[in-house]
Amino acid sequence: MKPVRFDYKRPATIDEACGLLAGDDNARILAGGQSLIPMLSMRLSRPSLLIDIAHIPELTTFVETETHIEIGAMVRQAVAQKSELVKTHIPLLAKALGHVGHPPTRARGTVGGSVAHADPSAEIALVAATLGAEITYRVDGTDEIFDASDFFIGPMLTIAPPTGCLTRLSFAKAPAVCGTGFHEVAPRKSDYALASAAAQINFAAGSGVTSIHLGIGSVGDFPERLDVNQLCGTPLDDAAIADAVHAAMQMVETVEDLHATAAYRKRVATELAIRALRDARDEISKDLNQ
Amino acid sequence: MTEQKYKFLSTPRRPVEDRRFVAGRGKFIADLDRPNMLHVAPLASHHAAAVINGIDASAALAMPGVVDVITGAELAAAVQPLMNGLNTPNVRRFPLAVDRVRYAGEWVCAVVAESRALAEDALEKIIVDATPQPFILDAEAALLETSAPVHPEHGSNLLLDRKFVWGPVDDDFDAAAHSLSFSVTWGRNSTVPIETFGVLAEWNGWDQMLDIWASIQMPKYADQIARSLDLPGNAIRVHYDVDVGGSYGVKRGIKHSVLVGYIARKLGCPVRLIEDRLENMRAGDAHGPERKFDITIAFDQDGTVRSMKMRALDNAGAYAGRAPFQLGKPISAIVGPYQINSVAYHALSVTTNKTVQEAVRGFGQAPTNYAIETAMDRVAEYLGMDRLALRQKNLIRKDQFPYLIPSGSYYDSGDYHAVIDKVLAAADYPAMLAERDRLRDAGMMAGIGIAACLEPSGGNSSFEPLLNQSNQTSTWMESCQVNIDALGKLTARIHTTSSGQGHETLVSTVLGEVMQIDPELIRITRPNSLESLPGNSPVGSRMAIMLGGAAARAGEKLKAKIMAIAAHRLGVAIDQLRYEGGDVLAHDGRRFTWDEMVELAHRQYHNLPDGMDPGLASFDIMQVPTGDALPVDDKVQMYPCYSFEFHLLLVSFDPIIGRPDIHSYVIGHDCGTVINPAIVSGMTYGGIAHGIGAALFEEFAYDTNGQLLTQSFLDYLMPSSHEVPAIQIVKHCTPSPHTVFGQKGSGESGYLGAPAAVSAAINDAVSSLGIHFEKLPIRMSAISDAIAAKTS
Amino acid sequence: MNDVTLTINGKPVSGVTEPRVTLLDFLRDVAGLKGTHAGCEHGVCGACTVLIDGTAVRSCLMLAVQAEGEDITTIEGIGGSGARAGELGVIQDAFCETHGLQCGYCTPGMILAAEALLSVNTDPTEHEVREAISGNICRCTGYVQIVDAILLAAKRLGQRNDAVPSDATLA
Amino acid sequence: MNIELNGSEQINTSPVNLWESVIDPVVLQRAIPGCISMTETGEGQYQMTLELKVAAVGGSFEGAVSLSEMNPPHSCIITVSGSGTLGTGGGNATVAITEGDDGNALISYQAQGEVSGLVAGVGQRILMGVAKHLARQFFAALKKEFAAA
Repeated sequence: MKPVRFDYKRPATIDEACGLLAGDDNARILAGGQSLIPMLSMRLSRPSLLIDIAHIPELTTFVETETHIEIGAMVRQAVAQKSELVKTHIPLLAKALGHVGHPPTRARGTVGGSVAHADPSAEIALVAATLGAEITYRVDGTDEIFDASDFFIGPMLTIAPPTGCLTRLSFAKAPAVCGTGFHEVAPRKSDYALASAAAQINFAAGSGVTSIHLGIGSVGDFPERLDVNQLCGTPLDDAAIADAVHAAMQMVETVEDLHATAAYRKRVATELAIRALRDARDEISKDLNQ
Repeated sequence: MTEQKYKFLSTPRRPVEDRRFVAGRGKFIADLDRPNMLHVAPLASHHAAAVINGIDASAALAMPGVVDVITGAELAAAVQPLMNGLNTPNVRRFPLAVDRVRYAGEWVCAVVAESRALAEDALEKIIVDATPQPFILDAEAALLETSAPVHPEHGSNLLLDRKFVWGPVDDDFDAAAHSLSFSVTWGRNSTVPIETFGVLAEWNGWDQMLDIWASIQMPKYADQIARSLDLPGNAIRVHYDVDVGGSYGVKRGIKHSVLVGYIARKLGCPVRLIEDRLENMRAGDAHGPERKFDITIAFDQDGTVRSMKMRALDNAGAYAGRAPFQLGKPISAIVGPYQINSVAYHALSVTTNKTVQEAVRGFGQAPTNYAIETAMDRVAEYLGMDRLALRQKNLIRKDQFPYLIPSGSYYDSGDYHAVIDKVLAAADYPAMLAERDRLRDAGMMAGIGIAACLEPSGGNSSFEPLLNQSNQTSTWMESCQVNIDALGKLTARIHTTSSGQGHETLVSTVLGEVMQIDPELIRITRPNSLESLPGNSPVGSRMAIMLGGAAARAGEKLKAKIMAIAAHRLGVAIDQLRYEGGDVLAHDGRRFTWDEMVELAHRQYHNLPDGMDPGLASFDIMQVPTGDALPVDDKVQMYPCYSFEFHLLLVSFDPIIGRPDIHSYVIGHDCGTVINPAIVSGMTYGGIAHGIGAALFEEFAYDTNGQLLTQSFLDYLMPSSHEVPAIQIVKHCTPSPHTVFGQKGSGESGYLGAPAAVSAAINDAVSSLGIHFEKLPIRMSAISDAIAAKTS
Repeated sequence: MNDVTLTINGKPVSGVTEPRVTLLDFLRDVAGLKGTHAGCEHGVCGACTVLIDGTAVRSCLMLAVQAEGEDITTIEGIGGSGARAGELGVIQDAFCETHGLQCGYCTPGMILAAEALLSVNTDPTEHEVREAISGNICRCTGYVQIVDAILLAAKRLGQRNDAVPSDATLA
Repeated sequence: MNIELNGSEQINTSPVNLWESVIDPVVLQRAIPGCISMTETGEGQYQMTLELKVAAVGGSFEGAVSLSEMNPPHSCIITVSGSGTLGTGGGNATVAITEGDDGNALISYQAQGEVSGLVAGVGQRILMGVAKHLARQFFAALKKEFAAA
């Protein structure tokens, strides 16, 4: 299990990385490598050039703006997991990060790499899609921004430009009062999930629930956002949540493999989505009661 | 609970091997480099079955760093086929496919190159012209006359078809008030050590010697390599001082070794093949049993089980090997720990286009225990009787030992009821039941699993002559050599590799006990096969009994010599002497010290008794206790010792998610006298972890095209620290009357009952819905789907 | 071929390697440190675990060229070496004490995972220990005696902390 | 692993034009994802070389394509078989071309294939999704042929 031969470059800037990418149509970006390197070892992936972006300083930073938190593509998952900015302003991502792989892979795996790799069960991709995070790619010296909600189109497939380099993810700051829920199910704790669900309910004093974000992952070819906004303005009781999720799940197509039937994935995704929404609701209730 | 009659045995002692392993200083096969060593990578067949029309390796051979490409045709012309256990001469097997491939992943040819990476580069350049053929994956289908034989020359897919009737089965069925039938299937899994198999061979033409280092746990390994390579036995030198990174039965590697041995001879270079994980999974030929059981069981209204009919159909994979014998070992405990008067057993093994089986922990006993324990649960369910009470009623009682079972083996000793009582007390069984009910009230599915079973140990491989009459094996000896050097220190030699069993600790502890010397001061070496006495490697839970036995007996022989020297020196009769901590004391208070004795034996021949050889060395080649005879009338004493284990666990799961969570796990374990408590406990914990894997996660699953779907650890799921709970072991000791210290085997403990127990717990949890899970592993998806089907 | 210079167990190591060579293979074949083991080579089993700046990572999921300039600890860097060979670190000693191993193949990775945990959490719960080693598959032990070993090591390190604070993380 | 793909696509050209294109190796080479050569070896027989790349996954593939049961311009069966670094694959597709109300061609296909070797053993989780993606790419390229015209 040894990779094919390839070249390796360590650019110092994003534009240098993009230049290398444009110069070889069989080049690939290497971020944390926790998904790519096993594929190299199995020779499923056969690049001619790997561009290691780990040493581009601006890719490893967090930027806080008034409305958003921007996470550099090379920020390690373990770093993001410990980040106070993430805990405070992207609580859903903070919850999800604990489910990504296990400690040694989180130490090397990156937030951007996970999104670019677009595994159907990736937790970070699910949160990004659920919250409609902005995904920025540098292409030909300019930034192109994609909405994570429609960025993923298949297993390991995205609409990212082939010569682009993912530079950062931008998440809108969660409001002061909001609730989140994240659930996933896997045979073993660190396996690819068989179903996962993420939910965030935003709340504003005076106007109540302002928006509800719900997404499911691992059950189809990519993470999918579910529309349950009809729940805004309702008391969010268990029955209403269940009805809304069941309705939203109706059109979802799920896949089958050795580990789970398509019916299982659908049933469990539905249940996890309900639980995630309930968790989010209960968090708000708790906040409001404090 | 062991009696404190030993100084070193049964006391907490650090295993001596651990020091080098915690420092990363083990000597594993991949750690060995030889100058100018070449590397081998095999090419895997994509097809489940195909005829090979031709292999074009020219592009591969033209690559820099590529030394050779070996094909099956070349190899078959130069080596003998690998040995079969049964008389199936037309099921021929070579390390590389010859003319046709019989499973996806089978090695078609092998590249030899200056590095493993270069060899893999070259594999991609080899063009195999192959015509796909019909293939068969299911064992029942393979039995049909219309099915395509995996080996056309053999004429059918049948490797073994033996019917045994032990006792008055028909009469017992007639007399019984009830009978019921069911089927269960043990999914194809294996022990999957974290170290893959590896072998390094080096030929020295001047010495005419093939040196082999390998990651093996294999009886008669050197003999088989020599036979296949047509070399004299003493031209093969297998180095036993290789640490093996886990085996639990599967590290056999004959095919790898014959291939590498052939290449090493052909090229005159050291050659190494270390399987990568993909090769290990699909073509390491180390899959375990895949077995369907059809059981009919006869019983009375009061729960007395009278008789059992068992049909066991095993899917051996593409070649025969020793796999069919895994249907033979369970004959030694075919009634489990129960008083079942008669048994009919139909053992069937077939070839299919799947990866080849190898010996796996328990050698077929764990699947059989799963079938028997499922039967006990089904009977209890049928009668509306408590599962525990049913077992307690049928268990062999303490006063019945030695107990002769219908298939001809005597169980040596045991107190099954006492072990169960201890477990129930330790687990607080009533509280466990209450917790199950509480979980159920809270909306969870919850169940308690129990399993009682035996670990036959230390045996003679009598399943070989039983299933193959041309095989006349009636010994599986083990041996040990001991020497006291001229400075008075003791060194013992053992003649096998180790894969975590702690043989060095075993032998030093036993010898320390016998010689009354601190085991820390005893050195154990593992020489090569040419410097070794006969042995059969650590299989079948035999080393405590056989290697421990041989070491003890070698020590006793040394002591006898010491006593004779002392008697001569002190001028008193031996019975007037007492051995004490290495010194010999006469009844009159005179002391002949260890140092004096060493000096005398090594330097003062004139002071030795007449005719006595100088030096202080001994050896012992030990015969299997009780294993003296060949089978008669389809019956045989197969194992001298029977360890007992009783599992009790509580499981719960969410009815929608279906992911089993093991709350508490208690096992009662009686393996007689324990030599090293930490080693025995470790084996048991590890066996339970294996069993949890077999019950819930692990399977070599194939798609309908014969492709192995679980080639990586992303799909072949082994329990992590999250899936194995804290486990409580409740110890009991019923010594065996047949062994030197009363010890029995423990290397397979835990694994033999855990799959049955975990399955039982899940089935208990869903029993109110009328669901029976009849195949292992029971995946969470299957649990949830079954519940949904019943409740929607 | 690329030049790689990194620090292994406190000593600078340089080597020439193809970019395709993993850190695992570099450590074993170029640096000659055989205590880091290949188990699955695809990042699941944890046998190849090493520390980078004290954090557990999988050396099969890194290329050697990526490790340029990094500070790596392998099992050979734990416990005594050279003239001090044979001296066990606290965690190693605890593994021997509870027999938290059998075949010894996963053991170096397991000990390094424990090392990484105890360097940041001196008093872990059993659950935290299980989480820390959840990426390290052991087929021999069922983990029970491994968990015991790490909890024992934590206790002993705590005691050492009280006595000789500066020496506490040497393990 | 078995793969089944069914679907239909509308192409902005006449059925006859479309038919000519799908049996034209030059067009096929442009439309088949990763196809770097397509040579005719006989009537309706082609030798094909692919350098397949789907996201991080890539591999080379040498295969034979044959067209049979030709019923121009209505239907045919396309059979593919071959192997490469990722494994061995094969299958066939029944392709039917009909005329829509607007005079444009409607192509429908029913394909089944099987994949063996490495990807079958380690890639089952994503194989079906990737196959769908490749089919989408093929038809997108085919449509582009006629959009440009």
